[in-house]
Amino acid sequence: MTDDSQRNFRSVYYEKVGFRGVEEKKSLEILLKDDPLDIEKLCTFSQRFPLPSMYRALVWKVLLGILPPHHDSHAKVMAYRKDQYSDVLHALTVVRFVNDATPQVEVYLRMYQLESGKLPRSPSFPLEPEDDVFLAIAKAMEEMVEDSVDCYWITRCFVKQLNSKFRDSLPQLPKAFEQYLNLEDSRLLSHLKTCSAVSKLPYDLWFKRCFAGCLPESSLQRYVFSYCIQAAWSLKEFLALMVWDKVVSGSCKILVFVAVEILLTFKMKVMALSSAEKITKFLENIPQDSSDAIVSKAIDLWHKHCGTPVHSA
Amino acid sequence: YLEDVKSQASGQLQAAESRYEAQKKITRVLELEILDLYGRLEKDGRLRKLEEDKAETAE
Amino acid sequence: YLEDVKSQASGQLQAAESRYEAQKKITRVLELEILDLYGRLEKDGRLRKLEEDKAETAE
Repeated sequence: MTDDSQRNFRSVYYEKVGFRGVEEKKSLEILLKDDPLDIEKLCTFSQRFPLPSMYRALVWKVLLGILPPHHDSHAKVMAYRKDQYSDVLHALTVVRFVNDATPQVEVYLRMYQLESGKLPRSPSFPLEPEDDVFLAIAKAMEEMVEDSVDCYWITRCFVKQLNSKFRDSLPQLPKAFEQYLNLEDSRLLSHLKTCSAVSKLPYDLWFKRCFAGCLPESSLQRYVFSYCIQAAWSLKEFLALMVWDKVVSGSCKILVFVAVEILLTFKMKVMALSSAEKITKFLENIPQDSSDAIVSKAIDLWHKHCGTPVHSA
Repeated sequence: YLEDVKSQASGQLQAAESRYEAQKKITRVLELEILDLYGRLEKDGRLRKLEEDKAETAE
Repeated sequence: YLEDVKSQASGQLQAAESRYEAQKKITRVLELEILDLYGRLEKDGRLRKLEEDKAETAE
């Protein structure tokens, strides 16, 4: 990690969790008092700032359509959601797809499969690639959302958003990745091309799983510890959330900039590798000790190329 | 204000409908399971019959 | 007119809820059937196991 990126990272986070963090929290609280809630303003807020963890589940549920904008309806609608959750879960135990020993994320997967009419004939059938994506996302979500009803609904709607709202844009992301990498560092891109690595990069991990399980956490622990305490973020949620707040609120392009930033951060290493296989393997297992600033720098990069969303509150 | 009432109602209705749809999906899964279980019972029955027959022939 | 919209909305919601309740009753019936079938399958399984054991002892 260079001094420069460290400074960059620090400045971003002093800004985010220092006095401005308090201001942001206040302005979010004002937005949350609106009745009905203004979805557009909440989107803009999440695009610009990391959500304080105490409000994250609520904002995500509203943005993903799990809760309607009217406060009066929240209790009733959430009761429906809970019913639906326990109905589906119960049915799965009756047909012996899940039992007490089934890992929670697998329970979520079976529930999702049942609800989308894709439950296989037997639990012993091998999983489809899309199931692995679901599991990876559910696993990451489980770390951040405590309540299991919330966690299931958020995962379900998050994955649905990837498959519907972003269905057409996700396949475009590798092309956009190439384009922005070329703007940021054309030498790096030519190196990837020379190794014929461009088509073999871990795009599925980056853009289908939204980096779930990819960005290491342990390095962050010592580095952002103090910031996390101030901001009431748990360490585990920190990284993915910075990105996922943006995805939930409607931008999947942020994923491209995280990917570009990963490449820029590990430029020396990647330039030293000469085969596509080695490059891909390296990128799938980013070292634990030097990726601290990737996400915050990626967000800067995103704002630089796409402009900062106007916060109209 | 009228729009507001309408949108509030539609939010609730959507959640209620989704709960109903899930219940319908559940019914379908349970039906398939029943068919499957009947199939297994019959196969078991046939198998036992076959074994009994074999046992008799052997005697 | 507003009252009209409100009562229409609550009517729709009620309809969705009663559809759900009806479907849930079906689900419950199917569930019982499944439990019963599993019971029979297991009994059969145990029975066969028992007979096999007996056969082995007899040999």
